Amino acid sequence: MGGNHLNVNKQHDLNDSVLRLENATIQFGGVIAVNDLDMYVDDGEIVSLIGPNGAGKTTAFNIITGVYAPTNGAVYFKGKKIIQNHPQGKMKKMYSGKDAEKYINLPVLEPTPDKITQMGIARTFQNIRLFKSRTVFENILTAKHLRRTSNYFTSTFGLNKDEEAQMREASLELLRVVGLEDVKDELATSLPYGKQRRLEIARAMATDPELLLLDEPAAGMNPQETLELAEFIRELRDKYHYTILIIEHHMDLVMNISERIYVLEFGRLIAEGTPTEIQNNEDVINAYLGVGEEDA
Amino acid sequence: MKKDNKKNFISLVIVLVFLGIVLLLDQVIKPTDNMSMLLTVLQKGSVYALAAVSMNLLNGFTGLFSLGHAGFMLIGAYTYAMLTIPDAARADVYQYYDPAIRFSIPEVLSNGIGPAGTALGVLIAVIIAGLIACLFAYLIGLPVLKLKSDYLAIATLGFAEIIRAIFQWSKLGPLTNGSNLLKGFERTSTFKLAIGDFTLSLSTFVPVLIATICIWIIVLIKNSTYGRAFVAIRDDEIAAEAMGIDLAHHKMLSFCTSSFFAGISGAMMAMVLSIAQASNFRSAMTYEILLMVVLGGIGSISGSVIGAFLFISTSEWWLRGLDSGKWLGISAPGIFRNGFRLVVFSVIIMIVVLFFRKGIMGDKELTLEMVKAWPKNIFNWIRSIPKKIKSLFSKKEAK
Amino acid sequence: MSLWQTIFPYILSGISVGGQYALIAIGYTMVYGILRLINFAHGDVFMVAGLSMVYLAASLPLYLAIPVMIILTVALGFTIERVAYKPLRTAPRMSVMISAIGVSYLLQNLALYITGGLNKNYPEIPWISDKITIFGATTTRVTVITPFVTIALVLILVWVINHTKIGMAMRAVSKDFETAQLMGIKINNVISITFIIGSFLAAIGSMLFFTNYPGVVPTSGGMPGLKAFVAAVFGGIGSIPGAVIGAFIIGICESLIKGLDTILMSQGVIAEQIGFATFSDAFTFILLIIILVFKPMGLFGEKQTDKV
Amino acid sequence: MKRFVALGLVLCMMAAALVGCSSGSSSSEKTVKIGVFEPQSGDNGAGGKQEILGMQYALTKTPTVEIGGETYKVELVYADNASSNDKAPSAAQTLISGGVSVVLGSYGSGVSIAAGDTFSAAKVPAIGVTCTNPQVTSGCDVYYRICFLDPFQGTVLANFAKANGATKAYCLAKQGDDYSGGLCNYFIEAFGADNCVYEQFPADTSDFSTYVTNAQNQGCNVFFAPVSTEAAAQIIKKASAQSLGMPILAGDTWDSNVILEAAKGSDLDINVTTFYQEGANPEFDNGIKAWINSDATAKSNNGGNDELAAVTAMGYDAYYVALEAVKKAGTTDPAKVLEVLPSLEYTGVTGAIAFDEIGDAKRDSAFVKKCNTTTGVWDFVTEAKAQ
Repeated sequence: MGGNHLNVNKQHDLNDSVLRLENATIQFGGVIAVNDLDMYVDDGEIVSLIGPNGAGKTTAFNIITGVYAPTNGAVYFKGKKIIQNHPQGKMKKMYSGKDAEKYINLPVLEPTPDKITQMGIARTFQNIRLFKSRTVFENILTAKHLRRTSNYFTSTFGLNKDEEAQMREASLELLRVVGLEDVKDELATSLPYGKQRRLEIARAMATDPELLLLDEPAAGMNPQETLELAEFIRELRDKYHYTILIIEHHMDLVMNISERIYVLEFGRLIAEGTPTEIQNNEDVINAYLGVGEEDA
Repeated sequence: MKKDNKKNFISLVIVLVFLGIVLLLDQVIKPTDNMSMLLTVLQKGSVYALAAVSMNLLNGFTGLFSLGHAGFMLIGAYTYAMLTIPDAARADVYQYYDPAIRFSIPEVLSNGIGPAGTALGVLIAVIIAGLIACLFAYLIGLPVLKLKSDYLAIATLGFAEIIRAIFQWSKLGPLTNGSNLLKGFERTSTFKLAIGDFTLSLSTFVPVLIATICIWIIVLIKNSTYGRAFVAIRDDEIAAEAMGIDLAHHKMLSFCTSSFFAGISGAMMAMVLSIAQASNFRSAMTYEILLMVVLGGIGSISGSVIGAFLFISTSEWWLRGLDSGKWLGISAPGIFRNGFRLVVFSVIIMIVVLFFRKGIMGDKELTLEMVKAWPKNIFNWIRSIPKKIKSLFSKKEAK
Repeated sequence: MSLWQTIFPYILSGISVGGQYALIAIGYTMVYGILRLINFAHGDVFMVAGLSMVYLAASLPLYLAIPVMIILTVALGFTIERVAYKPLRTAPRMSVMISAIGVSYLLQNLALYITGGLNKNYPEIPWISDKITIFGATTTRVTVITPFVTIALVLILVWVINHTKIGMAMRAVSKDFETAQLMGIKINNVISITFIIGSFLAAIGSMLFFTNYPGVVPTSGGMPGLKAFVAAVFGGIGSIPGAVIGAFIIGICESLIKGLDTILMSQGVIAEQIGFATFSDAFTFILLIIILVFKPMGLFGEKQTDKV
Repeated sequence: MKRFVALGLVLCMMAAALVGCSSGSSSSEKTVKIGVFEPQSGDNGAGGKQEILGMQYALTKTPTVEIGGETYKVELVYADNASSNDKAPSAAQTLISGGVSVVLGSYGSGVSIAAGDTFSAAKVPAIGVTCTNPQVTSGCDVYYRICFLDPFQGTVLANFAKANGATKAYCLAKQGDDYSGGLCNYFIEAFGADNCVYEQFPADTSDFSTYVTNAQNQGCNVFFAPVSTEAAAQIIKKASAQSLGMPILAGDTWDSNVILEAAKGSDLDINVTTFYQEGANPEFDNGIKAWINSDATAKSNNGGNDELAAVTAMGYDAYYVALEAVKKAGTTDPAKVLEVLPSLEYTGVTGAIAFDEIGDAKRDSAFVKKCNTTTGVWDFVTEAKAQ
């Protein structure tokens, strides 16, 4: 097979990219969920990852965030290799992807998701995963735990008063930014759907990331809300200089805010380019035709 | 912030007043008095309250369903006992073995710095008891904390049984006295403070004080940033990890902390019962502590304390009559015979488990506002009973 | 004495105990397979079966007492599920497990109340209590027939599961609870039948167990129950042959460990006693932890992954 | 809302309990309370109940006592220590807070050792009935006892075994049980440690077949198992099923109709040492048998028949020792009762009772009985004295 790799349109040094996936492949049993995925996201860019259901978008997110180790391939963050693996154990024989030899003698890097977040990559979830017993404010505050300087002892005995106050202040500030300040003491799960999505974004922001991965942030929203969300995401990028990668089905949103778009189908990259390029790409049209895929 | 300070101050005052009352009761009530069961309940209750709160830290806040509590309490009880048996008494206690430890920390210290040394020695022994339990927890945690819910439960239960077998092993007899009981160590009934001619009895005050301090520390942990991380793990492990919370590290922290306090409660148990024996620390004990936690409300510290005291006072004191023929003036020796108390008790627990799943407190904490609102709420509740009964019947008719 | 002669009696009693554990373990493994619930009360159902036999045999002839006992046990298993587990079907797993612990606590305390905390002697069942000699070891007939009864029952059960409609429903439910429900399988019926089968086997198991070890006390169910559960985990939870093999392994190991001092001394390996017998119960759990750490799904279990 | 329902429930319970506590005894009649600290459940439940029977029978015979010229009604106050060392201290505390003048019990040594400190702290005297471990009295200044001790009993048994030609003994005790562990220890001391195989079985053991096999494989010719009756019944069944082929020896716990029942019809040779031989006092024997037969509860507590256990006789004597003590003290104040105990002397159905300086009974004889497996009764073998 081969030849399926798309040419990179822009000429630029890949080491400048904030995020880069290289030959990322993941195979569950006999099924290849993500197949030889190469992609990059540059500093300050908003990039979308689209594709029909089951194309492997969320799995790609899970590879980047360390939830699943890729069966083969590598992930770079700010030019530094953070994840790397090659087929091991049973997979050695079963592996049906490509480029196994490329990584075979390289060290395995499989950081857990918390380590990835520590590095500066934060995500939201497709099926909202808020801390359900906690208030809106506490959800944010919990995410601040990551950047603590206090240890178990000092934080227990209140020897970190300044830091604690600072964490609370910063969390409040974040709530102000995302416009949830008025509901800060309500139970997170009691919020309406749209606000929960916003809270998820705010919680991810609370970990002080450089790269934000948003998994279907507009799912379940009406066109008006979607429009607002697009504006909101762009604002965030401008204000905090985030680099943002989005998975989304709402084409309005995708075309509205994306600088570049990657299209996945059956785990494979079938197109890459600007919104206009994608809209006119035949492979993409074919992939979406007949599927009629659009969330209500 | 100011409001918080004021609240903290009020709680501190309440705790101090409570401790003062306990100290007073300790002097007023003599062991032969009718009310002396109150002291027993306070002593045992504080042991179990700490045990329940420490279990809640793990099962309630961190969401790790562990059933190894009795094992850690056993370690605490034995460590404490082994370290505080006076040397002279060792030959008598270790009837069939040659004791390996030939010193007692309180004794050594009291020889060095006088009577205060005994108190310090007891304190040190209690802390060591916690630390050894904590060390065991660390070693056990390495392999088992990766396991998921019920597998974790059964693995920790298994470890508790293994610990029990190890402590009963005759080859360790010189340390643990084999499977026989340890006694003669520093115990609450000997805790006294002589001020001039007046001797202050501390037999209830000491365990209550230790439990209060430990529970207070657990409250601090719960309110700290680490406490929030624990709750996050309970609420959603995957989201917690995605927010940068190191699962292995935090689970281990919670497990070790819980075991540390379990060890201390074990030491207190030895102190209060004045004996320590491995065969008492069986899985049934873990279940009982778990039921206290459930009774009080999983995830609520004040709930666990209430649950523990309720459990102990009913089983040790108020419902005793159910076992001996007469209760509340009702005499029915045919029904109120041995074991009936426990049947009534387990029925109540099943009712709580099935119908009041949140227990007494749910996952809320007892606050002053709540106490103030009680009279009103209870009044409202009583007033609503007729309506409820009505609605119950109308529902049935509708069917 | 040759090694074989020395260890044969241990193996014999191990196989017998293993067979009895197996009958309890099936109840655990089937319930866990379907509800993902460690039914802590199952061991106590086993104990109640023993106890009800004691009381029934006091007033009824054996040929009536045995069937009535089985019916009572099955009814108990059914009732426990309906009263204590069914209302909690949507609750978190921890709540259901706590409910199971509560039921176990209740059954033990009820038994304590009824028996007055005294040991009850299990009635002798003629023929199977008879003394026989096999390969030079003297024992009771029940010891020898237990493994055969167990295997026969398991074969029937496996046939039921693989070749009947209800068996198919059970397999479907254990594979995927929700989908099975959507496919129109009456979940509650399947669960009830699972409990009925489990309790039935526990009743048979209790008959064999208590004929062999004739004292029934309120805590009689605790240890055998836990061990049977470990056997189920060992064999891979949800797998019936796994549970049976696990139970036999645990039974034999346990018996050998109790006699390990004697065996090693008779072979001249050790000069004095080490006290292995102390670890006869703990060993089961050591085995459990080793399995959970190195092969978490047991010998025959299937792997499951969480969806993110 | 449910929380408040639960709270309400709890409050009701509390209120009910408080009412229950305040409604104490209000009768004008003067009573003296004697605490019965016995296991009524757990491993030793059966034995404890038999011991209580003796006290209850004594109470029916002598329901009042003269103290300081006044007639007091005797009341037995019960607390179940559940054969469990951790339940013992609070059971003891229940008795103490119930205002007892003296406590009787317990059957089983562990619970007595465990509760000793509680009695001692309250200065309430306790009279052990059949707790034979030396530690019961050695570390406790308020514990006395009317039975012989394990060093004596162990020696008697070892001598008996040797006299009957035993050369290698298999000793079996329950883990963590002070009674069986202690007795085995003293037996081994007297028999010779080199000739003994000593094993302990964990609590909740039901499979004793391996221990029987162990004894056979070790080439032992006497099986010493001074365990609780509950385990004993199982051991007997297994020994019979596996043709043990050696005599079984045990201590006073086995002197119980549970053993007789289990052994009936087997070909086992079971010998026990005990405190009392049925027939030594026909008047007492007939009286208590008639009482047991007339009282259904008593009969079921005795195991469903009227076969006398030695512990029942001991319980009977203990009751009178307690009465003597309060009589001599002239008051119901436990501290005063404690003072008179050292000088107390009483002759009961099981023999003369007096205490030495540690608080142990000065007893120098034990009876050896053999189980008649065809008739299901105990046959007298010999009366053994300490050398």
